[in-house]
Amino acid sequence: MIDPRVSIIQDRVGDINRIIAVTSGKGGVGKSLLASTLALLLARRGRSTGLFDLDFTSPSTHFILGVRETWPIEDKGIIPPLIHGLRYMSVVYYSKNRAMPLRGIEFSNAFIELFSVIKWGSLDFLIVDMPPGIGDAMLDLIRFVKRAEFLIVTTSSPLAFETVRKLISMLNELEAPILGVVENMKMEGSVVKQEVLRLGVNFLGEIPYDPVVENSLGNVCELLKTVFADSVNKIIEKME
Amino acid sequence: MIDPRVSIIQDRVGDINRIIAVTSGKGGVGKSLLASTLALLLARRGRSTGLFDLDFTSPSTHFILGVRETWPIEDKGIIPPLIHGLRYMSVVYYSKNRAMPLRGIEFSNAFIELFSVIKWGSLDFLIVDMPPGIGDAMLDLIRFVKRAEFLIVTTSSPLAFETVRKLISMLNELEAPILGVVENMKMEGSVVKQEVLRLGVNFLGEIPYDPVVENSLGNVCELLKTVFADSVNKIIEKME
Amino acid sequence: MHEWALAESVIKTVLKVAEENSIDKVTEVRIRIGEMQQLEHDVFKSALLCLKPDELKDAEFIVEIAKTKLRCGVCNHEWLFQKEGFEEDVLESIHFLPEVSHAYIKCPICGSPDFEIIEGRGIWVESVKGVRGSDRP
Amino acid sequence: MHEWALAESVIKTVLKVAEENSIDKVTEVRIRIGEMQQLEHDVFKSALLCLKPDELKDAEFIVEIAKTKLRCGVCNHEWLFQKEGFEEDVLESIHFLPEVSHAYIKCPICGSPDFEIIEGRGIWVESVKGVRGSDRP
Ligand SMILES: Nc1ncnc2c1ncn2[C@@H]1O[C@H](COP(=O)(O)OP(=O)(O)O)[C@@H](O)[C@H]1O
Ligand SMILES: Nc1ncnc2c1ncn2[C@@H]1O[C@H](COP(=O)(O)OP(=O)(O)O)[C@@H](O)[C@H]1O
Ligand SMILES: [Mg+2]
Ligand SMILES: [Mg+2]
Ligand SMILES: [Mg+2]
Ligand SMILES: [Mg+2]
Ligand code: NI
Ligand code: NI
Ligand SMILES: [Zn+2]
Ligand SMILES: [Zn+2]
Repeated sequence: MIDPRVSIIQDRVGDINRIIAVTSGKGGVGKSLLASTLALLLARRGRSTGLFDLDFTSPSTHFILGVRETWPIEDKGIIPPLIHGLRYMSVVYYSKNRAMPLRGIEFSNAFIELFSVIKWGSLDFLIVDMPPGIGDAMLDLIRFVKRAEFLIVTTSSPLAFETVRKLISMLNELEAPILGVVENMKMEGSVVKQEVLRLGVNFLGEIPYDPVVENSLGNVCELLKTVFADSVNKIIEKME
Repeated sequence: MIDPRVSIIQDRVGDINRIIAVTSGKGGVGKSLLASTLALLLARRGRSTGLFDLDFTSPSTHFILGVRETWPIEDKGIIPPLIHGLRYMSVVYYSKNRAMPLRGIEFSNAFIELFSVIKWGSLDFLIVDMPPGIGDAMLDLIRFVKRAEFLIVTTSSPLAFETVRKLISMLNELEAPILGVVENMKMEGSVVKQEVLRLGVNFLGEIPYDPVVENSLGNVCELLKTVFADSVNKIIEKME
Repeated sequence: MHEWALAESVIKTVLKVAEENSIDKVTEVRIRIGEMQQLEHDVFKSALLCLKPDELKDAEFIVEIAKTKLRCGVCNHEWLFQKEGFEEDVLESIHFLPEVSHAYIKCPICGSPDFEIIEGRGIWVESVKGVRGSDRP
Repeated sequence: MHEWALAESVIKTVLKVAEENSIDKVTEVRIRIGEMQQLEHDVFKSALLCLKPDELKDAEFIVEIAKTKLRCGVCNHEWLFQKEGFEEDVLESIHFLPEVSHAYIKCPICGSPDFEIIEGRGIWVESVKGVRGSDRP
C-alpha cells in the first residue's frame, strides 16, 4: 500500500524559483502580516508570486487580504485564484468560517494532499505563511518540499527570541537555508540584532510597531501605504 | 497491546479542584503571561496552585517565572517542585535550552506520559498554559483530562478574534465549559466585549497594554507589581 | 477535476515501483479510492488512460472504491461516512480535502470532532504486478 | 523512581482488562518495556508486587525489555537506540520522557530530528491471561 501523492510534490513545485517560509516558532509575532505584505509587494514589483497559508487551524491571511467569494479553479488539479495579483491558497476556501481542529497526522495528510494537487505553475516566489510551533508544518516542509528558505520573524521580547534561538540552532543543524531574521514591533534598547549576528545569521531588518496597520486589515491598498509596508519593502531589497 | 498509562490519568488529577486551561487558538496574545500571573496570584491568595506548561515546543512560563536550577523530585512518580509557591511543571526540565521539534503524535505521547506520572497531589487550581492552534493539545486535554475549563485569551485585533470565535463555537458544540474571555492589550474602540457577550460567553475583563511588563520577565516580585498583574487580580474576582 | 492531478501521482508512483523492483512490463495496478473523497470514477479512469506512458501500455488499472470508516477518539464509536445529509458545497470541500471533514462532521454519539479516518481516506496504490526482465524467456 | 507511577497504571489496566473480559483469576500478565525509557527492571517489578491487590494475588508478571527502533522520516534510515555516547543527564531526561529524545538525537545519516520511535517507546501490557468464572468447574 503506497500513498502515491508524495511522489508528485517535487514536480508540483518544480517551476517555482524560490520558496520562502515565513516562520518563527512563536505565535503573534507578525508572520501572517509579513507574509501577506511581502507577497503583495513582490507582485507589485512584477514578480509572479504565490501565497500559501499553512496555518490550517488558525488561518489569517485571507482576512488580511480581504478575500471573499473566490474559489480555486479545477483544471486537472487545483489552480489557486489570482487575488490582488497573487496566486492565493488557503484552506478557508473549504473550511469557510468554521473551526477545523486538526491533529498533527491530519495536518500532514492535508499538507500532502494540497501540495500534490495544487498547480502553482511557474512562479518567481512562493511565500508560505507558517503556523506557530516547531512541529508538523515545519517538519513536513523540510521532508516533502525540501528546498524552502526560512525567513524567521521575532519581536524584541526575549519570550519570542528564546524560541527563535532554538529554531535557528535546529535549522542550522539540519543545514536548512535561513534567509535571515526580521525583528517586528521593534522596541527601544532591543539587542535582537546583535544576538542574531552573533549567531552568524543574516539580519534582514526591523519593522516598527505601526499603530494604524490594524485599520488596514482587509484592505490591501491601505495596507501597502503603511509604515509596515515601507519597512517590508526595505527588507525585500536585502533579500535578493 | 494496551497502553496502560491512559487508565491512571483520571486518578492523577483526581484531587485537583479546578483545572483551568488558558487558551486562544491564536499565538502571541498573552496566554503564557496570563497563565503565569494567574497562577502566582492564586497562590498568593492562599490557594494551592499548580502551573503546567503544555507548550512543549515553545515553552515560555519558565522564562516568565525565572526558573533555574530546579528539577522535579522522583517519589513513586514525578513531583513538580515548588517555585514561588507554585507546583510548577514544564518540559524544559528535560529539554533544557534545546529545540525539541515534536509532531502531533509525539506531543500526545508526551502529554499522556506526563499526565500519568506527575503527582500533583491535592490542589485548588491547576493552571494549564496551552500552545497556539486548535490541535493535539486541546483535543488531548478534552479526551484524556476531560474536566478542564477553558479561559480564552484574545487581543482586540480581528486577527485574533477570528480564531477565538471559531474556538468558542467548537467548545460550545462539545459542551466544554468556557470560563470566559479575557481581552488582552485592549485597544481603543474595540468591540470584542460586545461580540463575546453576543455569543453568550462570559467576558472576564480586559488587560491594557503594559509598556513595562516586559522588564519584569524573570522577576516574579516585579511582575506582581505591574498594571498587568493588577488587571489579572480583578479577573480572578470574576472567576470564582 | 483534480482527479487528473491524483492520477498523475499514481502513474508516477507506478513507474517508480516498477523501476525499484525491476519490473519491465507492468500488467496490473490495483488502486483503492476512499469513498469520502468522492472522486469521479470515470474521470479518474480516463485520466489514467490518457496519462499512461508507453512503458505502461500493457497495464490494466483496477480501481476499487473503499468505504470510509471513522472512529471517535473520545468515545471510540465507529461509523461509516455517508454523503446523505450534507450540503453540496460541504461535499465539494471534502472532495478537495478530506481533512476539512473535521470542520463539518462530529461523532454521532458524543459530538466530538476528534475522530480519525481509520479506513478509506484518500487514494492508495495497493499492488503493482508485472513481469521482470529476468522472468522473460 | 517514577517506575512506581507506571506500575500503578499497569495494575489499574490489568484490573480493567480482567473485568471487561470477565476474568476472575488472572494468572499471567506480559509487559513490555522499551529500552529507551531505561526503567529500572527491579524497581519496576517490586513496585508491581507491592501494588498488587488481592484480586491479582495469583498473577505472575513477566516483564520483557524491547529494543528501541527509530526511523528517520526524511531519509527512511532505521537504527537502534543505544545509551552509549549520551551524557548522564540526557539519559535521565529521556528516562522521564522519551519524546525529549527529539531534542538530543538526530538521524545518523541525514542529521534530521524528524524521526519516529517505531518500536520500543514506552510500556505496554501485551497480554492478560487467566481463568473465567464460567471456565471453572
Ligand atoms: N509592526 C506591527 N505593528 C502593529 N501591529 C502589528 C505589527 N505586526 C503585526 N501586528 C499585529 O500583531 C498581531 C499578530 O500578527 P500576525 O501576523 O497575526 O502574527 P502571527 O502570524 O505571527 O501569529 C496582529 O493583530 C497584527 O495585526
Ligand atoms: N498586556 C500586555 N502588555 C504588554 N505586553 C504584553 C501584554 N501581554 C502580553 N505581552 C507580551 O506579548 C508577548 C506575547 O505574550 P505570551 O504570553 O508569550 O503570549 P502567548 O503565550 O499567547 O503566545 C510577550 O512578549 C509578552 O510579554
Ligand atoms: Mg499567522
Ligand atoms: Mg505561550
Ligand atoms: Mg483532494
Ligand atoms: Mg517516563
Ligand atoms: Ni475534483
Ligand atoms: Ni524513574
Ligand atoms: Zn464520540
Ligand atoms: Zn535521515
